[in-house]
Amino acid sequence: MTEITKSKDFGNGWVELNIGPQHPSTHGVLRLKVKLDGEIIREVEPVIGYLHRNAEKICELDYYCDSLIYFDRMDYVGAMNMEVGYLEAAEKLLGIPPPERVQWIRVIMAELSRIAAHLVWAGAFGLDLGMLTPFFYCFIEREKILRIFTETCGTRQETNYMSIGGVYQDFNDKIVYDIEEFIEQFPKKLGVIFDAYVKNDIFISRNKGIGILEPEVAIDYGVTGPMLRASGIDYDVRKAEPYLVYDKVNFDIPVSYKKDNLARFLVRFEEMRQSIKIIQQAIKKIPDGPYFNPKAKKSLMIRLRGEGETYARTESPKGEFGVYLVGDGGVKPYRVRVRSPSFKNLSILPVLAKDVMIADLVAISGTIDLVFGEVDR
Amino acid sequence: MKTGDGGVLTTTLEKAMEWGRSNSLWPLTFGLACCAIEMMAIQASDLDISRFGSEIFRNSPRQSDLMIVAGTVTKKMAPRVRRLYDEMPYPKYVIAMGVCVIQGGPYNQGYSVVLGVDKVVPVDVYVPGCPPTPEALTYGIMLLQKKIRNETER
Amino acid sequence: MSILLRLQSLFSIFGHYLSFILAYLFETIFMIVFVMVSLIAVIYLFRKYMARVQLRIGPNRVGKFGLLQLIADSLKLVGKESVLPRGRDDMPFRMAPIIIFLGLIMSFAIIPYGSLYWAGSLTITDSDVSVLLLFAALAIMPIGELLAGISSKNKYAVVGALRGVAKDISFEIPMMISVLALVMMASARTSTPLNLISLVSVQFIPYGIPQIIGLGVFFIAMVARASYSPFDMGESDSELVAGHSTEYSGMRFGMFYMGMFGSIFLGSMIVSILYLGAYNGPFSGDLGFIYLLIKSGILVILAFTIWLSVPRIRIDKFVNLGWKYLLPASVINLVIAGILTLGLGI
Amino acid sequence: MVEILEESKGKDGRRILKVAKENLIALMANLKDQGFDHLSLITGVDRKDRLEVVYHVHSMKKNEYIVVKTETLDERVPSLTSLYSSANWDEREQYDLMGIIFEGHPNLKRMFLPENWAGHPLRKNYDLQKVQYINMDENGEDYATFDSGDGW
Repeated sequence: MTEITKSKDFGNGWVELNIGPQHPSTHGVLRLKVKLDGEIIREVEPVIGYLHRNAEKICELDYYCDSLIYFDRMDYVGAMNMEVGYLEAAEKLLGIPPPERVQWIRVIMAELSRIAAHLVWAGAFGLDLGMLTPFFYCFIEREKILRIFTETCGTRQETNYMSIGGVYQDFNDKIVYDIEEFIEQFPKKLGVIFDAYVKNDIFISRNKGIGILEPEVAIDYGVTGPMLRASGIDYDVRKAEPYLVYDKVNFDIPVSYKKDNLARFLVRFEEMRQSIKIIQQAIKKIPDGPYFNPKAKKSLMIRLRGEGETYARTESPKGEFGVYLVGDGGVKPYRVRVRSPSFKNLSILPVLAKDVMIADLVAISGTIDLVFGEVDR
Repeated sequence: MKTGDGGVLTTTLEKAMEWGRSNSLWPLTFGLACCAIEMMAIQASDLDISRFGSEIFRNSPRQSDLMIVAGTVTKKMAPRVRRLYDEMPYPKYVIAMGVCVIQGGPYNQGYSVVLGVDKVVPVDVYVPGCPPTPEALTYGIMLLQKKIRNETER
Repeated sequence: MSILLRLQSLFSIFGHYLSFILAYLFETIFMIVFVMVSLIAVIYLFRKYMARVQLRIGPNRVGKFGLLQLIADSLKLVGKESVLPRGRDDMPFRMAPIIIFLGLIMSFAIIPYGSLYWAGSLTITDSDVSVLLLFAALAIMPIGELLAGISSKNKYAVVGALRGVAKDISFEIPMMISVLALVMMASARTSTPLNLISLVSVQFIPYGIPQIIGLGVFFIAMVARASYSPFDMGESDSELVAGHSTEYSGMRFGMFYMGMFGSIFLGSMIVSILYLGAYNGPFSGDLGFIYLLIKSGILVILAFTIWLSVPRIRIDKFVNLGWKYLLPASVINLVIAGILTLGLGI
Repeated sequence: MVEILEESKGKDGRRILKVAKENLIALMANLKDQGFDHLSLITGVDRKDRLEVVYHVHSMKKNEYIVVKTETLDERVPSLTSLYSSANWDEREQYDLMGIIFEGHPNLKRMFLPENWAGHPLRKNYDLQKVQYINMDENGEDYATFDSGDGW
């Protein structure tokens, strides 16, 4: 809608269409240059950078503890996972391991956040396909999670809850009770949303066999997360290289061998159920103890110095989230580099959306689960 | 009064039009970043914006009255924001949602963020917060309605 | 006696021609008001129903229970600037919304509304071939959509218009064949089977019961004609922004908006006339109009429920549906109608 | 066998191999044969006098991570697009923000910023005080300017 392009003569009757940056199904500010042959898409070229907020540069200008807020705003629907990702790298670099209790708290919060992120995706995916109602059911559940976040750290979405060596505020009984209440009723509500989708023949016909992603291609392009797992590879950083206390909880990695849109859909829904399983165990196992490392008191925070380099990878809702930190011995990081899963997952779109119809392009880009804060940074 | 010689009828008509305009602000589906998710949340069941008549999020700028600039406006996006604003028919209103849109927010020391969307389009209501809660945005929309209703008296 | 003829006899002191002109004028004004009022009711019903399904409240700040919401919307649309994009085809661009609205009003004018006890018959115009007239009037609206899409020089609009044409072609034929079966059945009982009133009067049992396949085909075709989800490929908002009406603003867009809701209301009325016995019902007598409203209201709610709960079907799948399933089904239905009429004499 | 200049361990316990940039392609091809099929990340680090390029390679089957480093003085590094498809966008991004020219890249255009944006922002000597603006021409393509111009 926003763009004017002069129609070019491609000689074969193709039309160039510009989808985005403002378009209802681009999930923010993706722009797709599409060459159309009637209804069929012959070529897609994603143009990104419309939300390039120079986070990597600003992180270099700020203290180690301050950089956290930019990570919150990368994958803004699953902010806790971003915080875990950054702190995994920063704590290793600064040599401040978090106490045991903090690790359990982080696991709970990250999994809650993962559920919230997947719920936003599930609702928006319905809107992409023209299904209005499940969006509202998803957001009702998400609001419940956000209420727990508000209780814990005062904000809803960009939580900024964790800090180096600890968390901002300890769990109290009320929060534990709220979380228990939430995970008790959530699986039933999730079932309702799930049924609304998969018991619909049109939904199945829109997704089955569409957007087939071969596992070799996926690895070659660096695709990770639910997209890779839907292609039949059980790669999950939580199992492959356990961080925090993920090795002490018992959960499965959902894998599908169907490789299509529907597989990605099912994998994400199963992931939500597994997250509930993790939280159920974690909320029982959470030990007593301090909620921050005394080496990282608030007054000492800006004097933390780091040297060397670390790379930490974590499993964000979108895939493998990596943070590469280089320190030069100063109080500010020398180089911060983020491996954002959405960026890599988006690079597969020209392969997936070749010779499909416009409606399928929307469905495929919906299952990629794009969040532009993370793609463009 | 804006209309000097309009008389009672014109004023009443204008009042009616203002009442209509303020109660049917159709926002543009236009999410840029984090705040867009909170903008979606005001549509959702908890804070149902349709109570105020802003039910229909139109996708085409030609049919919308209100642009909620939700999320950081980067320099690459700024010309597009301007074009979208130009494409909207008069009378049109803009709400700047979030500190990024108001003055650059946490990104204001960087190189690629516009320091305030008011450098690009005129803004009616500013809603601070990072991101503002949906309640705050609802309040912003109510303020805008109040502003529209008092347009003739200004 | 239809309203038109009654009006004409009222004005007969002005002479033959002038009285008809006046009668048509008053009829048009009456139709516009009627269509507007019923559309406001339908859209308000839709908003409230949608909110109910989605666990929301819906409009409640504008007037009591938000009853004035639609008044506010229409006042706003009237006051809005109507943008004429550069590069448009001027004439068709201005004509398209009017064509759609005219088509809507014309179709509403042909429908037999039954009677209300103090007002007598509510049928506006009556003709011996009103079935043909009705479907001719229904065929006008797609032309408006096509013109709108092609003339606004927007790629989304063009794709939307092309989808609309593909959609129209693939459901028109099954729709007409199922109507043919109806007329066939009616022709055994009445000498004017093409008249809607006599078509209704022969439905001692509603034709939806023997013609259950035809009812299904026709209802799907009517939902598709109104471009309602799951068949809203033409204006699919998540793919093509707003389809053929992308470039329209102000009251011109308002006409498209009304056309969209009007055609679903119209469609349900036609379905309830052809298949559900329209204004017939127990103790109907002089209250037939109410029965018609109730029947079509139920169908409208059904269409809304479908809209809110299913995703959009892909255009090629819909064309497949039209040619591979609806067309054979309607032919089978025709055969059934033949057997029923000739063999069993129902 | 490829000559490795230096082998060390990072703070996170990952193996770091340092290699001359002439040998980079050979080493990476070697690693790919050994099962390192997933090029996870390409990072450019501005060491003021030289540019360092860091590759994180991962093997899905063996679940092993290896960090490969190389250095360049003239901003030029061979491109890995012939080995890994994921290098395509990563290298474009690093070219955009860091100014590293990947030789042999099929489509080395800027990823986030317009083509004529002056400077590469993640360099240490990038001047943040110099404000640049972006405008859009009528084809929908962007161009950067130093004066604010119309629309701003």
